[in-house]
Amino acid sequence: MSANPAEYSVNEMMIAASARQLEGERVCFVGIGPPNIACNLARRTVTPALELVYEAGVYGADPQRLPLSIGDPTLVTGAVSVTSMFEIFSFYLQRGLIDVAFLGASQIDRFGNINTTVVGGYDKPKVRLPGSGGACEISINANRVFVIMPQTRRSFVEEVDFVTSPGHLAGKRPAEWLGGGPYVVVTGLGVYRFGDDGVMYLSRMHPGVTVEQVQANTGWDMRVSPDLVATDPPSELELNLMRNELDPEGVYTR
Amino acid sequence: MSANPAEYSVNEMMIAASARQLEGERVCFVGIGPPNIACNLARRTVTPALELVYEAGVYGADPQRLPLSIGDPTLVTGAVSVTSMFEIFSFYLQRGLIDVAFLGASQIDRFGNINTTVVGGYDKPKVRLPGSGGACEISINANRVFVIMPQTRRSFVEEVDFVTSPGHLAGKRPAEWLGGGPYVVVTGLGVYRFGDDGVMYLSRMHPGVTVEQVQANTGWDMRVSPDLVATDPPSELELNLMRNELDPEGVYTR
Amino acid sequence: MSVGGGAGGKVTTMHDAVADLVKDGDTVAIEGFTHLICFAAGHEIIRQGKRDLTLCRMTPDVIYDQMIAAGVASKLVFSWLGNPGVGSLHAIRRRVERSDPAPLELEEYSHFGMVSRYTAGASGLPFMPLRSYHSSDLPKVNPRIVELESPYGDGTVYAVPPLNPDLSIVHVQRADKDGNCHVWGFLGCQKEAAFAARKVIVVCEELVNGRVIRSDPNRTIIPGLVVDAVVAEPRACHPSFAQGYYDRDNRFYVAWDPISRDPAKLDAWLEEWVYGLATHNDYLAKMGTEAWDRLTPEQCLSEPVDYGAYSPG
Amino acid sequence: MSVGGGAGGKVTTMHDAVADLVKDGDTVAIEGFTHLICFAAGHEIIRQGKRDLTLCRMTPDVIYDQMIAAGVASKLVFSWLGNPGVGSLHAIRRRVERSDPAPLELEEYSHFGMVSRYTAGASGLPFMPLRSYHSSDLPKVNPRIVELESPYGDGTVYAVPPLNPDLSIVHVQRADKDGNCHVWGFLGCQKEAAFAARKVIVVCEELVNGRVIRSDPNRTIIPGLVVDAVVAEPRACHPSFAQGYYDRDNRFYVAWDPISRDPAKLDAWLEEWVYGLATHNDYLAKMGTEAWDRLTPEQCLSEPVDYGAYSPG
Repeated sequence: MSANPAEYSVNEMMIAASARQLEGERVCFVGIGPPNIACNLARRTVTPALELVYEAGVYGADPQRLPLSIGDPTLVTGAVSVTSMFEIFSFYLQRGLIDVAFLGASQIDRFGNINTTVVGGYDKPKVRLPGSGGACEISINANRVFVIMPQTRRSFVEEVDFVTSPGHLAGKRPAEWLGGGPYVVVTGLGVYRFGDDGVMYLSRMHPGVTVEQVQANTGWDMRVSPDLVATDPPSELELNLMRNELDPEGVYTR
Repeated sequence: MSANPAEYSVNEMMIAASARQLEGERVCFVGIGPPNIACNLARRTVTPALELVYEAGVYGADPQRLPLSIGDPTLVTGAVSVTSMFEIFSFYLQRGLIDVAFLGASQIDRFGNINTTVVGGYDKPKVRLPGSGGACEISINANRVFVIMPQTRRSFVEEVDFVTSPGHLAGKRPAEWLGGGPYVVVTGLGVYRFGDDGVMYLSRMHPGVTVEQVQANTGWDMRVSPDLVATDPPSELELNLMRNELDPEGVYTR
Repeated sequence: MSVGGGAGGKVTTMHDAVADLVKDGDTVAIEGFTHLICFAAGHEIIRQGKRDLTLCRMTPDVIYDQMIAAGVASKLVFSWLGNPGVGSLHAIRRRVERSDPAPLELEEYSHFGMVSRYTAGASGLPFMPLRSYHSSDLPKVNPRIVELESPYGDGTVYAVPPLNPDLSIVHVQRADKDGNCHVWGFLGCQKEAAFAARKVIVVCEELVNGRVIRSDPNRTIIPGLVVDAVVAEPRACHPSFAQGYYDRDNRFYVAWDPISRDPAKLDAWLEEWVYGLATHNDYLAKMGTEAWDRLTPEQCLSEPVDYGAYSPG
Repeated sequence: MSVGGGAGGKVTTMHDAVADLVKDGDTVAIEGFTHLICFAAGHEIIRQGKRDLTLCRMTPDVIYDQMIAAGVASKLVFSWLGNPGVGSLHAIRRRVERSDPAPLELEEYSHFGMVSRYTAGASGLPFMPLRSYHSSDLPKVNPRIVELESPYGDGTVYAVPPLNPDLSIVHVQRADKDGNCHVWGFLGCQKEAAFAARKVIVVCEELVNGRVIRSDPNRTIIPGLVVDAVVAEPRACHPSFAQGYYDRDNRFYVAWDPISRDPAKLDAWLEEWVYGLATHNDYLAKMGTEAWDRLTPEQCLSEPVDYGAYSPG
């Protein structure tokens, strides 16, 4: 089916905006879910040379279908290299070879500290979330961290319930850490970056969204860039790729 | 050619005696030179099920010719497993999977401390020897260490010039070390073992050798077992294997 | 007792391997990162009513949701808890969030921490250093994750302790009767989990002649030296996958979600698919063949390499 | 300058790769444990008159005896010094024992220490712990080997620091134009040396289409990501060997001993076989074909594995 670019979902906007952030990047550590779609969309649009790294052990994947998970056999067949997880974390991530890594988040604070462990207390959680997976070490070692997540007052919080993956802490990362930390956050409302003091600000706003709407969906007083610009809506090409190739069943995009 | 067991060299006696020590052993870390011949001789005589491990990265070698070095391609083709050197040292040796390891030595003292680094001082040595290779970690981690070396007053010394590979130190190894240390030493004169106090004693003497000859070739007062027995000379089978199959050019055996 | 050496090697049945090598109270790892997860072994552990196990896995998957629902475990050591690509493991969440029907102790790491633990265990090391955990709350809730100064004065790293399971169960594509294994595709931490364990059960898609293994020694991930029992059980990973043999059955993962949410449905599922069947062959017979048509990939062979024959000159 | 990306990938000549990537004063590792030792690269470094290098290798072999005799190095980092199966490396010994014709600084480890150093370097770690060196004199003469308490109070281990060469040169059997490499047989520390280095030259027996590499991704030891230049130079390891391609030329190793003992003979050998030739092709032409009949093994192919084609359902 051919897409009508006037009609698209919040998730389609979020994923298209994420994919565009990958322009000019080379080596990308891909997470499960929306990051997976965004990276594969970027390879078909802004960054054909993007090398995909999956924590399951793959460098240079060439998937012939959208991988259902980060451990899909289509990521193996035809890849450049498949190795042990220990080597992916040691020789690629910890060695500093990852330019950008995509993370999801259940909660994030203004410094980009991320919680994917629990809502509530750790010992008797209200909601037990999946935990770190590779996110903790990715957030410390990847050169730049991109976060992609839905935005509500329950996800953009004054203080996260648990720091699974450290961001800019309370404004400054120790120099000895390999990676630069969170660089951009993409939600259904806009695109956020971080100031020199490690605090998040609204950099781009998606079509039809207002600053008031952003504030209403943020648990702190969100800074707004004086150069705030509008995101372009998803293009017909982007929508066609998402709808027909990358997520035909609409699991992540609708 | 068929061997006359009445005629054999000192080295043939030493290697045959070493091979017999491997009876009942399972996993053997093989060193270069005479150990290599002794282990391959043991596989053809007393211990057909002996699994050969080579530091070059091989487990379960099935060499179709005598390996010229510990890095011969005949050790690879048909082996059970070939992996990186880091894994051989980490997952096999340091994990405690090596039953017995053969080491050579340029100097040894009564406690089985071994020098393969220098004769003379380290900074301006009289003779610069090869150094540790894997011997230092082998001596610490293998369950039992077998030493095979020529015996003279210059090799069996009161004090080694440099401790490359620790034996029983001055009589006692720390309990935290994985391996049991030197277990047997085989030379051209006899077979030595170690007492509970970590001191070497003469356990077997090769045919034609006298205790006086042993003392004359030892730089300390060698203890002699009250149960001293004579080594059987090399058998016709052992000699045939060494001369026709394992070292036809006699590099190590003549 | 049928495990051990001998002319038939270490080949045995899943029933006997689990009966002989899984003891109540053991620490057990069934590894395989999305790939080669041996569901059939988990089902056999459930069937034999093992209890009080400490279960280790980087990614407790649907199989651990089933095992924990069936009451075999009192503790879980892990790094990511979920039904990948689908959502939550609800039986595990009930035990963690509401102690329903009983508490479940958690010992939690990140992925790199878990693979480092297996690697330390496989390497005989007292700890493995890694660059992770700085300013994370994970060390606060897991005192086994400790900060460590570099001895060269160039900053701190974190350490994790070795993980040495009493038993690791690893699925592989090819094994010979002695337990020498070829694995390809995602390697996960199969090798590290095997070397780290005190006992190892290998389950294979195909039992092959040792000559096949020895034709490509660089492909041998696990040597028989560390293996105690070999079980030939094709398709034992369903709904997980075996590269080149079958695909992940994603429909099963999606279908598990509503079952897992409802304890009554989950019990009925266990009754129908585990307790009510004697072996994995029965499971396959009950499944029928339709799914396998859908799940079996076209062939895509590797280029061979030449090792060369090096015989007497 | 011909190294780098582009349509031809990173393919260049040995001359250009060495001219562009080896700087006087660099720390350079030519690795390969008995197997895949790139003699041709060492010869090109000699020909170009590089100076003051710190040479790293687990086992300084005949190639390092030649390079050190030719005066390219002021320091050697190593773990076993010898002509394997034959005896000593006499040019190196003259410099160490008698500073003849100049001193040579040594930095000495054991094999496990050296592979651990490369592994720490490849892993971005400040140190690697290992169980070695207890009560050995090696830490006394090398202060970089330090004792370290386990943070779990269960004893001490030793640590070695990372080794990150300015340049690693690794020989492989197959590479594509982007530097993705298949290696089989002894792996040595080729992978670790490549990931640890700031720059990497890959020399290959065969330059293959990327499809060959991608047909067997588990065989890819080094990804092009860490490779700066690819040189297609068959038989560049002579007298070392390349599994499946050619055997070790043991006669050469034996013949080297009297040459190495006599500085005049050694100089004449360098003149005849290195300075007097422009390229490795000239070396092969001068060698003639007789040796290769003797050194070329019969074929012995690996069994292929099936990765499966996983396309849209």
